[in-house]
Amino acid sequence: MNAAIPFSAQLINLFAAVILLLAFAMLAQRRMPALVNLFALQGLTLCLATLVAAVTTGQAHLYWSAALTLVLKALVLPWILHRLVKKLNVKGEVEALINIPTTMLVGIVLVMIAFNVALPISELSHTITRGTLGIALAVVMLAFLMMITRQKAITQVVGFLSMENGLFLAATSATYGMPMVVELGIALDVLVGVIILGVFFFQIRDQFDSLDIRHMERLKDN
Amino acid sequence: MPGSLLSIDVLLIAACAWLAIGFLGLVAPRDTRFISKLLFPLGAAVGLAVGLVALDALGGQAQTAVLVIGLPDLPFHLRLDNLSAVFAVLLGFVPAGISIFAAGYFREGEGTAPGVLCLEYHVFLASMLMVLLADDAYAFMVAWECMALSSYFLVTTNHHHAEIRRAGFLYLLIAHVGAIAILLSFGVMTGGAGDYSFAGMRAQELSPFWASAAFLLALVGFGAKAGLVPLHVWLPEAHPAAPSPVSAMMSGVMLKTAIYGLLRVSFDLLHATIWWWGVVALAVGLVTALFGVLYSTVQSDMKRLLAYSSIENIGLIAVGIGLTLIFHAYRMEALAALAMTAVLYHCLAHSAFKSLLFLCTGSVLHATRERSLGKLGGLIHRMPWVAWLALAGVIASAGLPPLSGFVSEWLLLQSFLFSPGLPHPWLNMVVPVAAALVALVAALAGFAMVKFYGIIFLGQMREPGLKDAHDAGTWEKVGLVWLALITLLLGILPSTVIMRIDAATRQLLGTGLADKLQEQGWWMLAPISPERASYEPLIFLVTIAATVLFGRWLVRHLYHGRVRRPSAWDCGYSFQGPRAQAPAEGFSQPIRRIFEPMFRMQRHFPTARDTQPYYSVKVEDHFWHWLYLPLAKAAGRVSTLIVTLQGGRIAVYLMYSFITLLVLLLVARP
Amino acid sequence: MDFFVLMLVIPLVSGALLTVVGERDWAPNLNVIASLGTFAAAVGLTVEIVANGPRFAFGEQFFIDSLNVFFVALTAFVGLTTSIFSGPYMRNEREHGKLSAPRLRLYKSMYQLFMFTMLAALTTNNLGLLWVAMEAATLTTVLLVSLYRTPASLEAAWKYFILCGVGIAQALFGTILLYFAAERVLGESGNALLWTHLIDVKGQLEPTIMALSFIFLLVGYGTKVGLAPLHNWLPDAHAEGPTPVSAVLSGLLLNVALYAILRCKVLADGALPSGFAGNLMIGFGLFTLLVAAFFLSRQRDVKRMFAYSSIEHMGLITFAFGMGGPVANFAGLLHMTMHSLTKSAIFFAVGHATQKTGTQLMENISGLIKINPLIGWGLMLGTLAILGMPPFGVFASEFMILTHAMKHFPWATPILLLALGVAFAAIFGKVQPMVFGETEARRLPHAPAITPVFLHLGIVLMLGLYIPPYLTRWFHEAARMLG
Amino acid sequence: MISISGLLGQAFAIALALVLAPLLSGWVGQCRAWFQSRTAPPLLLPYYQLQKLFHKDVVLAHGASSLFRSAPFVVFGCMVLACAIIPSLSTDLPLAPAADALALVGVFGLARIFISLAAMDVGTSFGSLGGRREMLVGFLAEPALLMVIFTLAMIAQSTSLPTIVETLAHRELVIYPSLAFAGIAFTFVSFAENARVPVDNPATHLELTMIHEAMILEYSGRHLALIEWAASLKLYAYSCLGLALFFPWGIAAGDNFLALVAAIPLLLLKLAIGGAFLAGIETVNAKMRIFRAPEFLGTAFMLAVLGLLVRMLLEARV
Repeated sequence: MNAAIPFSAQLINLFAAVILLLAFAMLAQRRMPALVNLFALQGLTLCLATLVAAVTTGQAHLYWSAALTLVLKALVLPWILHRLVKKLNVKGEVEALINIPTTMLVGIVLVMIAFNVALPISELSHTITRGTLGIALAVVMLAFLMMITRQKAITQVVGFLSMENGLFLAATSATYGMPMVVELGIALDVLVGVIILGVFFFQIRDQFDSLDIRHMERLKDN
Repeated sequence: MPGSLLSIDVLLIAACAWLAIGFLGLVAPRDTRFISKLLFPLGAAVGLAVGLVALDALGGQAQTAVLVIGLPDLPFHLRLDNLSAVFAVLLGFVPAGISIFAAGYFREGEGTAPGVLCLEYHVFLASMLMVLLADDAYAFMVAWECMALSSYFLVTTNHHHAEIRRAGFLYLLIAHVGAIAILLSFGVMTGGAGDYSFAGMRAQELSPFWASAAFLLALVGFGAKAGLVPLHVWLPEAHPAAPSPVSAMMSGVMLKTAIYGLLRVSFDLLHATIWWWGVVALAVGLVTALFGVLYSTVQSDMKRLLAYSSIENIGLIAVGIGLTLIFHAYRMEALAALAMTAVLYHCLAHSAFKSLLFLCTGSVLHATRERSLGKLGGLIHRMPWVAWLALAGVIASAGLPPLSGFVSEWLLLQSFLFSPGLPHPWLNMVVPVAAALVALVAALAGFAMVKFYGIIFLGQMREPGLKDAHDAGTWEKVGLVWLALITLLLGILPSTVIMRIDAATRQLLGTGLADKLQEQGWWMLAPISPERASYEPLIFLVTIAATVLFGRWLVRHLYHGRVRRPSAWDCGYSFQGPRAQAPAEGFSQPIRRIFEPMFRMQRHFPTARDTQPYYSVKVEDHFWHWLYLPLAKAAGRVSTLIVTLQGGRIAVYLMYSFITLLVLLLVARP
Repeated sequence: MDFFVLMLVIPLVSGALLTVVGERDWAPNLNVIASLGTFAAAVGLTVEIVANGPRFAFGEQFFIDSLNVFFVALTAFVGLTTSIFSGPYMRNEREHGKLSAPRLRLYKSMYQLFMFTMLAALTTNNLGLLWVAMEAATLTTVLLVSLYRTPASLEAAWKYFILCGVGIAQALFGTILLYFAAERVLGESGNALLWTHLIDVKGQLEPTIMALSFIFLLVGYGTKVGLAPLHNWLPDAHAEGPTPVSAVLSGLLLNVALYAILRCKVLADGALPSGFAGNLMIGFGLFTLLVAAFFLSRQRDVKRMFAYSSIEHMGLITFAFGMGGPVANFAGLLHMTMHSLTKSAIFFAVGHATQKTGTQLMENISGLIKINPLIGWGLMLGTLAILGMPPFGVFASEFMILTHAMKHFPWATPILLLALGVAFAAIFGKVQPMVFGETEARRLPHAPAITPVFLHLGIVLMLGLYIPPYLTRWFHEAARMLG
Repeated sequence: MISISGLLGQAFAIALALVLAPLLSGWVGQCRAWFQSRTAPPLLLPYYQLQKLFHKDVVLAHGASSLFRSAPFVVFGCMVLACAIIPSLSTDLPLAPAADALALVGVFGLARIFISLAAMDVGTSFGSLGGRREMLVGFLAEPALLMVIFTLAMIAQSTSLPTIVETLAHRELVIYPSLAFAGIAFTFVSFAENARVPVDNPATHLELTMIHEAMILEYSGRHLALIEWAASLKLYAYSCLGLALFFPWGIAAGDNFLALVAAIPLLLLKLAIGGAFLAGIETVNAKMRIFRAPEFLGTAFMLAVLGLLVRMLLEARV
């Protein structure tokens, strides 16, 4: 990044880069609790990025969304997930369908694609944080990849949530946040969703006595 | 017609009346007496009215009407012109007889409740009438499919038998495919103008390519309903499956609506300008006719035999249409009129005598609970009425004078005969061969009919149970007599009839036979001139009858009428039973032998070691193995391929949507 | 009080109420009454809109025009009939020991909430809220699908949740991009997601962004519509959930998702005059149609088969809207109506049938017409209707779609006809032996509710022969709005 | 227009047919005997037989139905009509327009159907066997005959027999190759139709070979008489048809009384020659297996169609 960009923008870009890095880390991470921690960290970084954006633009509702992010993504959800992990004790290894190095390679390709796709848009962006849209898209795609490659129900959920992070990043960085009511709605949905999922996990374990989604391949046509 | 009420309105009212009668059936669905003794006769009366009104409308101006119902921008257009009138006459008079018969037939409701049956039956009638009246694509399709649906439900009346369900499914499937083809053909005929009323299609001037496409699609669509090879497979399954009045209705009347549609499309909407259409129709017709008659000779189930013979007759009609198309394309209007008259006449004739025959099988079925020829025989002693009335149908169906079948075949052959001088050398060679095949088909039809009649009604009873067979009831007799009467009248008053239906020919071709026939007396049929060709069935009949009676009287008078009745000569074998007679399979064995390659046979010959030696032969349809089974296989393969999409793995599912997204992101550009 | 507010409040409150009161004998009636109230309110609203044009509510957050008011009426109506149907159905399930009282309570409250979310999704003016409502609808239905708590139902619910969740996430990204594009025109003001504002400036929206955004929206909401190859959740969810849920999923949820796509398509068309959106939808539609048709022939579970038939019809409708233009849009709207009415009717009949025979495997079902002629005929007629047999209304819309395709996209007609033919052979060949043939009957503790089936079929039949002029005007207006 | 002389001529033609037909079969029988150097039966044998049969009682099997009893009369009636419309002496036949050449084929078909049905009626194994074989022969012979008639009809541009005969009889001599084909085909057909060697043998009751005899096995008394008479009428009709179509000279045109009188001896002469020819063929041929019959008739059919094609291609402009 050249010096032409103001400091705040550099900060936001930095945070965005960190989020991307964390996404890669999650992709590589095997152990469940560590995965949750990484997710929490990602949420925290996201919150910081939002905060910086709020400070620089001085928009009130960005503060709100920063707070929301902090509470939800960095505290509540990780807490719930940790409890689930403990209760269901799925600390054990999470082995991927595709081995980790390949996944990483694919991830890098995805990042390149994401940047290319986002390029024309960032050109148009008049916000101080034009680059981040590509990063957000990349994060979304990496999360997607993670959901595809992992086999434990919880990992899929974590991937799903980190996808939400990516979306949130896009919202805050590229457009300085959606209207408040929308953000509240989204947050609510995410929260409810996770709670429902929590209930789900127990049911699934009762039925399949494991959270391995490979048990859930009975419904098919061929 | 009273000036205030147009014929088309009356016909509409009639259709509604049929519907109303049908729904009345639901009032007391289990009350057989109310339904059979009141509703069906009422339906017959309506049918009679339809026939009379249509007869009256013949030769008049075309009448049109537009209903409120239909699509918002395409309400039902209706039109009653001479073509539809001719078929409406058929649709009026023949069902009248069938309904009367049905009044006696549906005693204890078979399978579905009689009320429901009554509803289906009358909806069937009404929708056929609407098919004839429809004047836009939507109305036509609705009526057409209603017809298919109601007849499907009628076919599956006894749905407890798996093979009947199978037959019904096959029927509805092929009917639906045909309907799709018809719809496409309409779409082509609008020529992109988007006007789906027939008037709009008439106005279109299509390029030869598109016109031909439309014609071929129509040929496929209507051929599927009429039973043209190779789309005939449903017919020999469905017609036997249905209760006999329904079989009669389908064979006698419904097939004709397909012919009507073909005529409507090719002559009225497409103006029939391209000669090779005729060749196609001719070829298909010949194949169908030959195929149908050959298979009808080898059947051992009486209703299947009749069904195949329907295929044959439809083939002959198609041949006639083909000739008409050829002549019309070459502007030989007189010959075209001759062929067209043959077509229309054969429609009338066939609907009468085939319904008659199917109803007779119905009576036999009721009397004996037996459909297979191998278990019948000698019924003329127990059911003389049915037997003698069936004889009329048989003679007509064999295309012999002086009954109706011969007239149309005579006209058809005449139009072949005067066809030389076609500008196309190939055609000139094709035509005589076609004529020869038609002659062969006619003769084979005689074979099939002798088999049908001889084995059911003549000889000794093959089963002891036949002893207590009873003749048809009064209602049934009335229905049979009515149809036999139509057959006879069509046979002996050809020129009177042709004078009436000539209006349709005139409408389609611009010229007809009427003025020629005017010159001679009503008893003489001489389409060109008495010197060229003439046929006077009445005198024909009178001469033979006179000779018979006079000869009989003379013999009695000069000699004596003494009769001694011992039992038949048994060649010295005292234990010769009814089984010594040739069964159905045996009777048609020469045909199977001569035309071996035409059949797909599985035979079992008894060997010396068999503890219970038996002989059996099963004749199958080639087209199953040539066309239908391969199609089914192919579809199966494709599905096997496609269902792998639903493998049950959530990761794979996610990958699908991910890849979709990526592809769109990379490829899709505004 | 305002009809609109009533319409939203009644399901919300009654949902909460049903949660607290628990499973009493009168709870089902309350469910029905609530749905009835909602329907009444919806009718009132419809009349009002038809009388004096579009209106806003809650500031500009909600907006009802002739397009969505028609969906609202349809949704409320099917919601009502389904609640009527589900009364005896659920009682029977309980008798058979498949469901316990708390489950029934959950079912009813979730049902009402589901109605609320869908009505909200239909009426909101804010594309963000639309997304929120859609996600909420997913969450409620996930619980409904997993109601039986059997392994199969859990698996189905899980797949449903994950696939639709991810899909919806894509939609959110699309919404963000849309907002991003709109903000540059409408400025920082919070109404950059309000459809009424967007529609005015749709011409000025940045094409490249709009293209990207529409792709994301299509993939996202398309997952919920069930467009192949994003459809995989649909058959599982339909087959494993309780039948009333299958009915509302097929009859309503898919429509709502499609509605969301339509709203976005209008904007995309404004920004990208090249028919970009339309072509995408045509492609998806045809592909879906074809794939679903070939899936049909391999089904053994009756609800699963009809789920695929829903996919097929969604493909057809998407294709119709993809073609665009007043006629095609009209046909598409008509077909949506016909499909949701017919398909829910079919699911009602199927529900009773499966309860009577105690299985969903088609080879084990036969002779329905003997067990209960009404159910048998209902299933038979419904099937024929959904297969596009005249005189039922589905044929009317298919006729319009086909003819319009023949005129403007002749190359597509063979594909359409092939798919329709294959579907016919597959479905009818399987339904016929279920309805006909012999069987041993089985008494149900509670008499089934047949009225909804024939009510729906009656309407469909009527619309096939005669579409009342005011309905026509209404459809035309909506079609024009879709451009 | 129908004239008195026309009616007289018609009546006379019928009467002549009734009288001459048995004589013709008798003559053929005699010729056969001579050719096979046997002592010939009396020429009038058929008359004696008819007389005898008419006197005898009818022995009717139990299984016999009313159709069985009426069939002989119908067949007889058909044959009388056939003889009535075939111009043997004069072309001025008031009945001729009632049935043209196509209808003539129809008449024969009608008779065939009735006789076969009657054969199946009693329900013995022989009866149905005969009926089946008769129909087998019929469905091959009928189209062949039709094709022959087609060829001639195309030459004459008409299917009404008088017109055909007039055109063929009173034209300047032109060679029609198609006529040769048609003639041979017609000869084949008439052998088959009249139950003659090589297709059938009227003089035997071997179940393997017989066709016509198998059908009428159950008949007796007047019925048998009528059938025999009808058979000989059929032979007569075919002979006259052949003569009229291929050797039409000498047949009186219009109501010309002198010509009519002159035609009688000529007809007798032609019939005598024709009968002798028939007997000759029967003598030099052997009865063929029943399944060779289709090939035989198939050949006839092919020849007839060939004749038609030749007519179409070579003589279309003649």
